[in-house]
Amino acid sequence: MQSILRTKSARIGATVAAMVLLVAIVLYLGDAKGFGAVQYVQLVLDGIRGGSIYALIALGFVVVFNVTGIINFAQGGFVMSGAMLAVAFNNLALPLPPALKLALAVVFGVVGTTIVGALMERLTIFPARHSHTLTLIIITVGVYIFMQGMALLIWGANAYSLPAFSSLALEDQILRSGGIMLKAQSLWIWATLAVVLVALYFFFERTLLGKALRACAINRRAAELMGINPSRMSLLSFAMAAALGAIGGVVLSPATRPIYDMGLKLGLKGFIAAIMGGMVSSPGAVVGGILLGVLENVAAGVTRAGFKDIFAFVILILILLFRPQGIIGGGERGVEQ
Amino acid sequence: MKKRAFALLTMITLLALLVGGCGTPVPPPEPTTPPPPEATTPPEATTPPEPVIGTAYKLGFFSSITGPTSSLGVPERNTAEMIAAQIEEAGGVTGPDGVIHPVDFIIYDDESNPEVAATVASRLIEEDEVDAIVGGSGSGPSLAVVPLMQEAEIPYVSMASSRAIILNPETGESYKWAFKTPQENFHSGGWQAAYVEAMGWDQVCVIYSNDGYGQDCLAQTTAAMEEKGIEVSYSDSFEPTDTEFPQIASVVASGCDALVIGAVPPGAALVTVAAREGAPDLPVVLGHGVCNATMISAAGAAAEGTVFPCGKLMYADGLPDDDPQKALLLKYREDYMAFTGEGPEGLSTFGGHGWDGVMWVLEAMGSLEDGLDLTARRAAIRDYIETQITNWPGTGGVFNVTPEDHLGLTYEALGFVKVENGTWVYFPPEEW
Amino acid sequence: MILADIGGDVAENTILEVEDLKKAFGGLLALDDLSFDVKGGEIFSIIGPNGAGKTTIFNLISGVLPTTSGEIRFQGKAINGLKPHVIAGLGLSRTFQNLQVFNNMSVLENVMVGRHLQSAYGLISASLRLPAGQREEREIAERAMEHLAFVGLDSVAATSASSLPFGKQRTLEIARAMATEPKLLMLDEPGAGLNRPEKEALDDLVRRIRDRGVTVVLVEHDMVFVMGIAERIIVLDYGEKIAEGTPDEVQRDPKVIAAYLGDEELHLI
Amino acid sequence: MQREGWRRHQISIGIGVFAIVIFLLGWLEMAQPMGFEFSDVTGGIVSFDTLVRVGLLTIVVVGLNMLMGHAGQISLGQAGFYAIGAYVSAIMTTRAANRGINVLFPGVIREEWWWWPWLMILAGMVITGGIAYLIGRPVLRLKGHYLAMGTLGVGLIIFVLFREGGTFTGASDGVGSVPRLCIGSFEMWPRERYYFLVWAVALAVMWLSLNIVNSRVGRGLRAIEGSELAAQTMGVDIEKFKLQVFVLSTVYASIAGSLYAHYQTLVNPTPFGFVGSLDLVIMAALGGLASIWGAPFGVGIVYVIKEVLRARLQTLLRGAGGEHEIVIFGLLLVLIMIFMPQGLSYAAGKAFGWLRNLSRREGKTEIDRLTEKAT
Repeated sequence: MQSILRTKSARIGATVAAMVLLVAIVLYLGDAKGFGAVQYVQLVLDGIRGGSIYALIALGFVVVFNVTGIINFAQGGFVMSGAMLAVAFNNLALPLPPALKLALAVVFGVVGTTIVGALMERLTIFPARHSHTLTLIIITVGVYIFMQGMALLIWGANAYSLPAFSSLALEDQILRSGGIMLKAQSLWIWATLAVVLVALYFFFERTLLGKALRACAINRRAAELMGINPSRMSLLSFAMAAALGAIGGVVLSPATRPIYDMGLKLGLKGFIAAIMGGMVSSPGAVVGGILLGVLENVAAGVTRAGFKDIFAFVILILILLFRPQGIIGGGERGVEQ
Repeated sequence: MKKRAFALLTMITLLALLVGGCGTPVPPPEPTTPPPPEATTPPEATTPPEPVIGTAYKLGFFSSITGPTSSLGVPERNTAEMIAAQIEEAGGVTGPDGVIHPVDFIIYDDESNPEVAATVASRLIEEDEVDAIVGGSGSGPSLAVVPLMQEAEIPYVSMASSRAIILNPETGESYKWAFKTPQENFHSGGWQAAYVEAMGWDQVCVIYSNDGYGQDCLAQTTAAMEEKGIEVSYSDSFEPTDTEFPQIASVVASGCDALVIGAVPPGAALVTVAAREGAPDLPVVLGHGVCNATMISAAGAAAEGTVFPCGKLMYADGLPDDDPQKALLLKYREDYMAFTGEGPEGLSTFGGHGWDGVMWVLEAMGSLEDGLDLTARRAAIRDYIETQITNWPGTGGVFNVTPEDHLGLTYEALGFVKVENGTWVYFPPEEW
Repeated sequence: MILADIGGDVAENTILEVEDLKKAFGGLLALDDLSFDVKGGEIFSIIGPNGAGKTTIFNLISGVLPTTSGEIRFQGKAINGLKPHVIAGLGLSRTFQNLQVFNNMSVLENVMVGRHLQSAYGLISASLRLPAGQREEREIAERAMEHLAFVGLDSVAATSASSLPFGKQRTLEIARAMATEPKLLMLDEPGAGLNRPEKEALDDLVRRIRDRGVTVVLVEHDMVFVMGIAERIIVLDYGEKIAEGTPDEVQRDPKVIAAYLGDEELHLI
Repeated sequence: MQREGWRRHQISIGIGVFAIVIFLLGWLEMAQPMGFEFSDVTGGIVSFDTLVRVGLLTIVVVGLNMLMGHAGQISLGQAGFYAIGAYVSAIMTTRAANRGINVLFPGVIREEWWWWPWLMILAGMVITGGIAYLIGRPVLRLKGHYLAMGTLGVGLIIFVLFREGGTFTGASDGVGSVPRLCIGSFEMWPRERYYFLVWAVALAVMWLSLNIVNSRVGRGLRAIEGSELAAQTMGVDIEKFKLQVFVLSTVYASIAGSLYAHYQTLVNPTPFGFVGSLDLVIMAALGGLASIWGAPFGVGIVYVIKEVLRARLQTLLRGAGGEHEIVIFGLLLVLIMIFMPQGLSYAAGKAFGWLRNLSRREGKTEIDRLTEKAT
């Protein structure tokens, strides 16, 4: 199978053929359900919203992976902790105007989670930094389990809610036109994603710290010789990943209902997005995330929602096998790694 | 060579042990015929002058205190503890011979997981050697323990709704040892269908949670709807952890007149919100699984105007005074709030299901002569529940348990309510 | 005890032929149209400055990396494209520049892995402890022990491989490679990081290996060592062969001197 | 010579000793001398039911040991294969209408066919192994984190397929009223009998695995973990070996799954999700990833902790067990992997030299003999 897909032209051909087939199937199934343009647009819109969250999470994966070579299975935990902390703060009875309170809650969620991330790196990754990959994987998995357990312990199994950010005078925070619905929160999510991307760009391209991180990513030994302390970089990368995850969780919260186990699936999807983007490139991660969001939402829409995860993971496995370097390109990873 | 011989020997001996071990089976318990049940005094009855203290009875209880269905399991657990406290005050249950038996409540968490449920159930049966078991917030855990109860021959009262818990779907016979107290999705579906019909709608969509409860909802609702010639034009499942709801697009596309949601909170709340956003004009009909405050707090504004069948507990004060349940419902509400220190928002019909189940068992225990052995007590309790729970007003309705029907409720047990300004309002058919 | 000549009837004829071998990593060309022959029973050496592509050749021959183009023939049979374990089965074995000792095993077990292809019993036989397998197992261990004795590591057989000093780990790799009973043995910088006495021991060991009829291909930095032991040498520079011949010829070759200009190793000569 | 004999029979003797312990526990529960039953040994904390479940999962974890500890190939989807075994047995042995073989040939299976369930256990093994073979060929080319994610994906897909299987798999209700196993008219029930069956299988599986681990094959696997590069140049066909051990581990899982189905009599998706796979990894890690002997202990520890929480904290925590379990296991897993990555059994083994001999990856019979000669 691989050998067939060796040559570039064949790959392109196969990819195009696959896409055409995919679209055909979608349209066929959608037609059977009596979908009109409205439904497709709606599915795609929602998909992009969900995908943007995946993208934010995927960025976290990429930052950690680039610097430490670790895939942090606890990334989903950061998302959950960001959301839950924000909710918890917002539910405090404080003599504050709601808007200010919400803003503070958001900050609290992100900062708190960043600290959690830093702690995680110091307490679990740092002591085991010389261990076998297998060990590291299991450790990050363990950290995730722990975080989820703590959340359950503190907040129970109830779904909470965070008010939508926008004070726009919209009837229940929804924009409607021609039967298509768009949550005002979606706009916030996209804006956040854009800001984060720009911020990351400036951080990596313009600041010394960012450059140091990149140096670490390119060649740890060399970076070390240049006087960059890899362990500090690792710490920094985890803190950043945590912050990114938390931001994702916080902006997502109003559009869903934060609950203690929300992190697992989001984390996995974020990882798939990162893989689609080639695991090493930030823009790749974003494209991957949005693509994944749209694909699975449309697929689930035209078939059964229960199959949602299957689509995501089939995509994952296919990419791991046939395009380990990601569909956007980027470094040769995965099978070759 | 020697190595192999030795190893083989090991295996053979082990097998020998296996068979040999089974050669001496544990003696099957012979159920002694229970004493003819007499008119019994309720547990809180005043105790005779000089009380004789008999052997302590044990009541096993498990519910989903953690996990996805903990919003059901926690109030159930609270209720059990409340009753335990009351019984302790009363000193125990008084038998027909005036002997007072203290009752130990043993409470476990099934973590909303059938496997764990099975484990704690066998704990209760074998380790704790309880007289009877009340437990199972969700259908999954309940279904998982029924076979154990049948084999161990111990009376079991479930707090979950699926009919398969008490009725063998293949033979159509009731399981001898399994009972349950909650109204069924079949009753719930009946109300839903009646309402949809009254509204003159002929197409509905169903979205149900991806678990035993949700599936039962789908099955029963569909059955009830088809009885009235209403078409279920689209149905799909969802999961509480979903963030996007592509189902709504299909709902809109299918052009149905109303959306029926078969789930318990918080999942049900998520779908309700999504539906309100995706299809604001589409009426939403819920099941009786959402009769607790979690629903309203989680769904917020989206819950407004939703209608659903619901146990009378939630709106007891709105009931006519001649309602046989009213007094008892009000008392339960009072006791519960006093015990947990929560406001009315803490109330839920699920706690009520727990109350009914535990009270059945206690009443049955009250019918036992002193000095019976465990096996006999178990058998007697079971027989009492099957034969003596008639016209028995509970929180879930007026029960008439029979050998054919180990639940004994009709759909009148449920009422119909509407959510208005964040609370339930009695919404009887004449107001439709 | 003395081991039989495993190389067997390997005569003066060519055992390994490399023809127009090309290897490109992405853009850059690691090897460019390289061709050379190795004769049976000789000690052949490949030298060249860092990054000349010496190790790459070994990776291509042993099948660890796919060739870009060109052909590799072993005893007249084309072997490029074959899986590494198949190539090993043909009688080609190697050691590694950056050590690849199995740290999760004892010294003896490391060598026992080398006996993998000299034994055949599989999952079923192993799981049920069938006598045939058990006999083979004893055989494997005994032969492995002999190979350890051959390199002089038998005294530490039971200790964990990771606990061996660096030099001994190199020797262990050689023993492991010898245990596969190769016709041709590729040693990748066997002298790197060894002190003088260790190098002398190595020199002696390589000769003894050759004396057992095993052809040896050597990649080495240490000129003194190479010039002392190699019978024929090719010199690589940036993936191209710039000289070939006996040590003396090579040392006199201006291209070589140019390539090594300023490299003190050459001044030793 | 004595010592050597002991070493040569190490595995068999070890298994023998273990078998005796198992038997004694079972006998204690069955005969109940002076009403003294198993759970009393543990102060009523550990129930006999737990003992059976430990046996079941031991079978799966031994497979994981070989796959992860010896071949160094992680699997976060093992519960999926556990599920296949369980569902094959459950579906094919329930007489329920529209299920199993009765779909194709109504009424074919007869009540008197006591051997049918046993046959279906075999069928489950074959099916699982086949699926694993097909999946394994491509997926095992992945390495490290990617393999972890690949296997995780596979496990989740299997899980979702069962959950969405409609009436055929009973969706999230699952398949109920699975019959008990029988030999002729001899039923493998009450629990004590099933306990012996399960542990006989578990011990057999352990014995086989230990033999494999201490053989040429096991060495090949460890070579792969040590250095794939060197392994293949030493002639080890790494793809074949990875695939073999992967398939073997899934077949173990399948057997355990089938036995689980006949024990629980109800198979539904809940235990087979991602969390299920994680639990298995936790158990393997606790016992020692590379220690077959550690498997029963790893599983045991997890269950005992659960039971302790249940039996002791339930009054204190008002019945809640769930959260605390999750927290404790997460913490435990992290600590173990940081401070004793070889697992508890190894750490314990350090304490008792003899146990270390067992918990070592191989009984060094030949090696010791030869080194004694050499030195």
